[in-house]
Amino acid sequence: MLDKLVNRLGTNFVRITVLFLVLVGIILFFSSQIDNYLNARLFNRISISVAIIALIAVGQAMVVLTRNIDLSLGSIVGCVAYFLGGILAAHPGIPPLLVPVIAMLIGACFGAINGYLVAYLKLPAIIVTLATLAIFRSVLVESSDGTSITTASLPEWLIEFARQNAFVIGDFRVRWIVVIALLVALIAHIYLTRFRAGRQFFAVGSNPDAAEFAGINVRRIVMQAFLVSGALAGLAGFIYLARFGNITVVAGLGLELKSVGAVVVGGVNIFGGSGSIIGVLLGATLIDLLDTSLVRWALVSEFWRDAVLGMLILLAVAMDTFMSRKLLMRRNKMSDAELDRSTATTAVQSTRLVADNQAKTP
Amino acid sequence: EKGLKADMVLLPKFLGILPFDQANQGAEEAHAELENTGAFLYTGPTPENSVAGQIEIMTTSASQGQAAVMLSNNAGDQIVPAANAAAKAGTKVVTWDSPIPSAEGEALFVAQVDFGEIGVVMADMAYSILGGEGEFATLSATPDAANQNAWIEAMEEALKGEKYAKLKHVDIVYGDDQSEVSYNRALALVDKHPNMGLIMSPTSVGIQAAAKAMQDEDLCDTVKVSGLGVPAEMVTYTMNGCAPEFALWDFVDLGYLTYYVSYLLATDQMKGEVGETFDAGRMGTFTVEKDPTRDAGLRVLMGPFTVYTTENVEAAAK
Amino acid sequence: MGETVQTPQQSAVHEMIGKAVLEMRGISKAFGMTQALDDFSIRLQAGTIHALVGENGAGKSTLIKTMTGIHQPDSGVLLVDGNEVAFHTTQAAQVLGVAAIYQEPMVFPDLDVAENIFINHHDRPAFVRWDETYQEAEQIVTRLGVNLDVRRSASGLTLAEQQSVEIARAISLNVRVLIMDEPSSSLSDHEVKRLFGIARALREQGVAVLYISHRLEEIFELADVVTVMRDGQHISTRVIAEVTEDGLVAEMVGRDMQGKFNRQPSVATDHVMLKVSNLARIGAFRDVSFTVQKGEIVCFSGLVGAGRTDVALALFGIAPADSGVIEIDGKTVVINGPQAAQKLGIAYVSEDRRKLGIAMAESITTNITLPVLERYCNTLGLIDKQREAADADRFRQQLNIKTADLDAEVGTLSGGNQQKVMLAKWLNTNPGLLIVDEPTRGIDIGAKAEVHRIIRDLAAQGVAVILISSDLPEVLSLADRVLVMREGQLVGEFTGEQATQESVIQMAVGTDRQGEVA
Amino acid sequence: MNSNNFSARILAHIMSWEGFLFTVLAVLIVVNASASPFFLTVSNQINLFQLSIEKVIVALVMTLVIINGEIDLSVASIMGLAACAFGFLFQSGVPAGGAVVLALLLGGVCGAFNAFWIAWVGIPSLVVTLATLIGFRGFARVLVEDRGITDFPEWFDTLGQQAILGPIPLSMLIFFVLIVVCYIVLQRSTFGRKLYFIGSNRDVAEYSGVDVRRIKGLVFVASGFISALAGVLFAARVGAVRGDVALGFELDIITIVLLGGVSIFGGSGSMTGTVLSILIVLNLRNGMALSNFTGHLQTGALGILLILSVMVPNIREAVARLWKSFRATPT
Ligand SMILES: Nc1ncnc2c1ncn2[C@@H]1O[C@H](COP(=O)(O)OP(=O)(O)OP(=O)(O)O)[C@@H](O)[C@H]1O
Ligand SMILES: Nc1ncnc2c1ncn2[C@@H]1O[C@H](COP(=O)(O)OP(=O)(O)OP(=O)(O)O)[C@@H](O)[C@H]1O
Ligand SMILES: [Mg+2]
Ligand SMILES: [Mg+2]
Repeated sequence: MLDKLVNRLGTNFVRITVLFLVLVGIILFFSSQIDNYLNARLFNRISISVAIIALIAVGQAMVVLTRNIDLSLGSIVGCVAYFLGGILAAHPGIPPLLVPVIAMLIGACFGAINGYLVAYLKLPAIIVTLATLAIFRSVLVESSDGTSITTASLPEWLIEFARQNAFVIGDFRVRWIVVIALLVALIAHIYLTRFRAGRQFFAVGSNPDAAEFAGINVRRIVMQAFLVSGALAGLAGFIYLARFGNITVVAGLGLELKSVGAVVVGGVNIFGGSGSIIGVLLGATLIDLLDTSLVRWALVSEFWRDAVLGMLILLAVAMDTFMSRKLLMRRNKMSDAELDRSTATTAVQSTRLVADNQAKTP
Repeated sequence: EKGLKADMVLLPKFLGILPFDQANQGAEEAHAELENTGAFLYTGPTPENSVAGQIEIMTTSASQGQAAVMLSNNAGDQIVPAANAAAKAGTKVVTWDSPIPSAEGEALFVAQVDFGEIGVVMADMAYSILGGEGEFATLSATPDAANQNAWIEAMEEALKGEKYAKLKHVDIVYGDDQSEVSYNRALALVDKHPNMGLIMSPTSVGIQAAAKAMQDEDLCDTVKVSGLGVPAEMVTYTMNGCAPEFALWDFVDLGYLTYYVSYLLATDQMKGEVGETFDAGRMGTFTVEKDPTRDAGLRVLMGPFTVYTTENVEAAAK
Repeated sequence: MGETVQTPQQSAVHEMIGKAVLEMRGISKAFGMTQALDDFSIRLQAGTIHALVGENGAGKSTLIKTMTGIHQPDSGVLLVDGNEVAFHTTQAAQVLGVAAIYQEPMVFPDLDVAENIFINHHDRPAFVRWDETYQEAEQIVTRLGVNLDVRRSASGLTLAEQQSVEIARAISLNVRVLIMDEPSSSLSDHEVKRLFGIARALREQGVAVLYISHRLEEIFELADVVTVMRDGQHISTRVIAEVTEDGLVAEMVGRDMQGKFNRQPSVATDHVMLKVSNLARIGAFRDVSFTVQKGEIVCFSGLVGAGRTDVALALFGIAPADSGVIEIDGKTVVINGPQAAQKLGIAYVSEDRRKLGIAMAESITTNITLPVLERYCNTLGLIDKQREAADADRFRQQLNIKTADLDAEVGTLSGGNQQKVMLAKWLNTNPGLLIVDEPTRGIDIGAKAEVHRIIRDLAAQGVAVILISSDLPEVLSLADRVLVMREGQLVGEFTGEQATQESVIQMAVGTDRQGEVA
Repeated sequence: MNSNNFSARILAHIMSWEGFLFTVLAVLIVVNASASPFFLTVSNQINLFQLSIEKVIVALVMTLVIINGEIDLSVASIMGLAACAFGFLFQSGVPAGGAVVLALLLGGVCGAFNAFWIAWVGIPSLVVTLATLIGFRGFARVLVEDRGITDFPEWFDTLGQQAILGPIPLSMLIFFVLIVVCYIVLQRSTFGRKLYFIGSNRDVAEYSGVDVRRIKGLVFVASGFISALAGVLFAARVGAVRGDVALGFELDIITIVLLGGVSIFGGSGSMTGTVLSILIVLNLRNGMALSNFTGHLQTGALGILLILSVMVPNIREAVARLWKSFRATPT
């Protein structure tokens, strides 16, 4: 029975269920530890603070699926938030609906730079984005010469927007920010699961050479991935600006690693080819939930938080790995050794194939 | 005496936040006023690389033979070897805003206000906002921020006083001087301490983020925000009652005074000894004294302290 | 001998079959020093199966990669329907109906079989309807006659299964030119028969098929026209009727080969090297018992997926057995990993060269010395590169590995030469028990003969050899004993003399499946 | 023709990765020397190393890790943890010498912890070390909380700050020794050879009887241990520890290694490359600092350099094409 179900719904389903269980487990645990923990307020808090990281994580996921990585996201968010703030301070008159579009465009430009270098010049993504992480940030600092955007200088509607609810059910308040994030995630999810172009993201990540041989336009796909992640980072930058109002040049620092964290905890294979947006959302939520709950947990002092957080993330990933392996084995009726064999093989193969590509390029 | 030559470096904790930028303005002003024929350089590390960066700049300044380095120390005592080396190389190290805890290698410290006094002022603001009674928590920068730690300590010292008996300081959390972290920490505090009536944040980033958070969550009438902030950033929240009172000194003046002292030291017009008095342009005369807030070290006390409320904040924000 | 030899018969062929769908004129392609293709010309006609033969490294794979836009030729022209074209991407080729199945199977391990087939079908709607996809995939797979769960993910498919997926992908596109680079190399006999069925069907539909193989008997069974190439040059193109096997071989190797597959007397001693009793691993094989003597060559025959490799992997400790007893030289041993196996003098030459055999990005020399590195340490415990080089060179001559430079990456060698490097690597361990899994998969007659010679020599030196092969002629010419596996069990045993193609296949397939074979 | 070939060979040489790095380095040194009178002074040359000595020491082991086909994002956190552990132990009465030893051991343990999840459980190293990046830093925080620990014994600070051999301080000496050790291990030892093979195809290595887990494990333990050493050296150099010791160093370290031409996918790269790139980074930073370009300008410049370096193959191709066409056109 279970086997049938698993078989029908596939690996991702397994991963997601496992993650979901872990998440529920954590919530239950903390509600036993912290009084009046499990209530609408928790939902409101988490939903809002996840919104931004979720957007970025979705973009990151698209990139990771194609067996690349985008470490420059944090800097992109910072740049967009800052420049957008500057633009709005200068021209408060810009029609509100246009602003997020502008934000996404700016973001997409940054993404395009990464995309061009990775997809067309065939440079390894991790190196390119490690570099642009630094470059974009320095562009920001130099162009800002140290001054920061202040709430006062921003149009009223923007500040208001950050706190407007799309709808309210009882104590559950759903902000527009959250709706936007969910919409984006939904679109990404449908695109990746239901459109051939989306499926090709998986193909490219799963085996780039095969994708090339099968006549898939690998370059276009990779370029798309970076454009999307850039644009989403831009959107995140817009929300960041609206939400925090005062933007210094350190804005968005470290978001890149957070997003990678959400993506891997969300069960996306870091070697590309497998994963799901739902998983990513759960991953982002899980990390954020842990972080905020630990602050509230009386037992661990402020200073213990990161130590615990790190270990919990590791445990979450480990549990995910274990359980999905076991379930997978039941699904393919493989023995442990065999599974190791096939999984290990594919993982290594993936890296090797890319390495080969590198070798072949010149 | 004006017009002497002394290359000087203004070294903030890191580039990119308003207060340091204001300090730079003040220094520029003094630089022009003193007709220093030497070069004046405003340079700092990146926030994510602050400590190593400050050490590096201190060291290179020494090898460049800079006459003086004006340091807002973010590296605690880790800067000491570099500072000592600089001093040996004949570079005067003058700290401002945040001193070298052990005072080693430091000529003197230009204190914006008396750190003990800051503690009292924060306690007082809490007292008046909470109406003399209630719980409040602190949202600080990073656990390593030397002067935030000193001020919080001073505040807790002050809180021992009779007057504040009914004030309860329930928690300290750290927002790492980043908007989003501070914002989320502030909300977490609200959830963690249902009876808390005030968030005290002795850092410009933290206080602003906390105020924004309370505003966004419509909590302003139950949880107030106070601490140390820049008027330009806080004016909205003071006017709408989220942050009725907060305090700060004038960073432009701080930069100005620091430059003056450093210039005088660098051009040997001043030795930097206890009791020595000097005249700092538009800001009047100051005296070098032993720093009571540290075991060792000299300081020049700037003061005064401005507490901003609805009355004066708008004017200051201009 | 650069250009086509125009015999009257051949032009007759063209009349008979009509104009070329795809034609190459004077194509040249070089990789650094090696001239892979040298002024090569070929015409593929609709409704013809055109065979391409040549030694390892002749340039066959390179040729088809230039046909499908993976490599761009340095010079020469490519025509489709008589119009000149240039493929800069594989899509470009696909749009014009040129598709290929490559020598190394290329599947997407993370996608399920159905998606692997349909991943790039532009004629289908952009929106994926899953049930439809699975149904159509089912149809295609059944048309191929392989039994594959189309919902199963492609990771963990055997080479053969991967191959089937690729074929399915190719034929599911409406191709006009289908190129198959050694498709049969990882298939076992009755699967090859199915493949032929498909190829013939396509021919009826007027598809031009280019078929590359090292198994000449296949060529004669299937092809209409055969082109021979050597060192990247075109040697001849003839109607199959006019060529003889020996003629082809002579043209391929540029000399005529004597005495290929004739049996040699067994050199088996009666000293039992390996004794296996009731070996079993859940999900792979059960109660496997057999012995191998020093100097004996025991062949494992059976269909792909029968479990032969798994038995080998159990003996080599990669995927140890759950139960059963293994005795080496009469001593019961536990083999829990490759190191343990090596200590016992067991060597395993994998069937999966690219994934498990040799590291493509590393040099030939280092690959050969890897398993016994410690042997090359000098007194300081550092590697003595001279000694390494010397040994590598020895193997280059012994196995005549075609390469200018032993420090070159193995990946730049042709398939066959890669195979030889892998063999060299394991011979370098001087094993007492050598397990070779599909050792001649995808290597040419000359090389094959050499490999066989090497195996015989080893046996003669008293090495016990287990040979897993899906190539029956090979089995029959080498085996002292043939063990047949089916669905994870040993179902029968022949002595080398008794064994015949028919009897072995019968047993491998099992009575229930006889229908399919005939 | 002949001359063409010759110049072509020169060109090819310059256009190889090491060649590229070497050229850049040469240019840098010349520019720096001419730009600042202080550059070539011994004290500055020492500073140039001292200022980032801990990073470059770790970069050496990171080279092994990445060639092995893995990555270790937790190095900076281990540096921090080791430094804080040292400070904590020292403060709680353990003699400095003993504290150092314990701190180093702790580093090894951290490495082993990473190794366990990566080599035995089989979770990708990027994921594991991302988690321990947070976790280990967290434990550092637990140890020192919001305190800054200082007043270490004289000898300890001296070791970190004074020269012990001519003008050369201990940490630099360690650095030079480590270069030699790592070079031999990587280029000449069986361990290094296996490292490369695991990096380029783990399965092949395993099928060839290489004990992949053991070697991966060892590499991470080494990485942990050396990181700890670097952390303690940092504490000695700055004579104080805090919770944020070495915060964020990991990216700089990885940047250095990648700039050195080590393939992020493992299996290729060399010690020479890493050393060259170390020298480049140090000279670039120092040169820019002397000309008062600090902060983001430095990291930005490094970023650009990093991209350029991976473009070497493309550049080479382009140049070669130009060359061809140039020779094709009859003059
Ligand atoms: N990517 C490459 N880089 C360098 N040399 C290559 C590359 N691909 C092929 N070669 C060389 O080109 C020649 C032809 O190789 P190719 O693979 O076409 O031979 P083949 O006829 O397919 O041999 P086999 O029958 O073993 O597959 C060989 O000498 C090979 O070393
Ligand atoms: N390289 C591999 N990766 C993953 N699974 C494999 C691999 N090889 C074999 N298997 C699994 O083991 C089962 C038995 O296949 P095995 O290879 O042992 O049979 P075989 O008789 O050796 O066939 P072949 O001709 O492919 O060697 C297969 O159904 C497959 O699921
Ligand atoms: Mg080939
Ligand atoms: Mg097999």
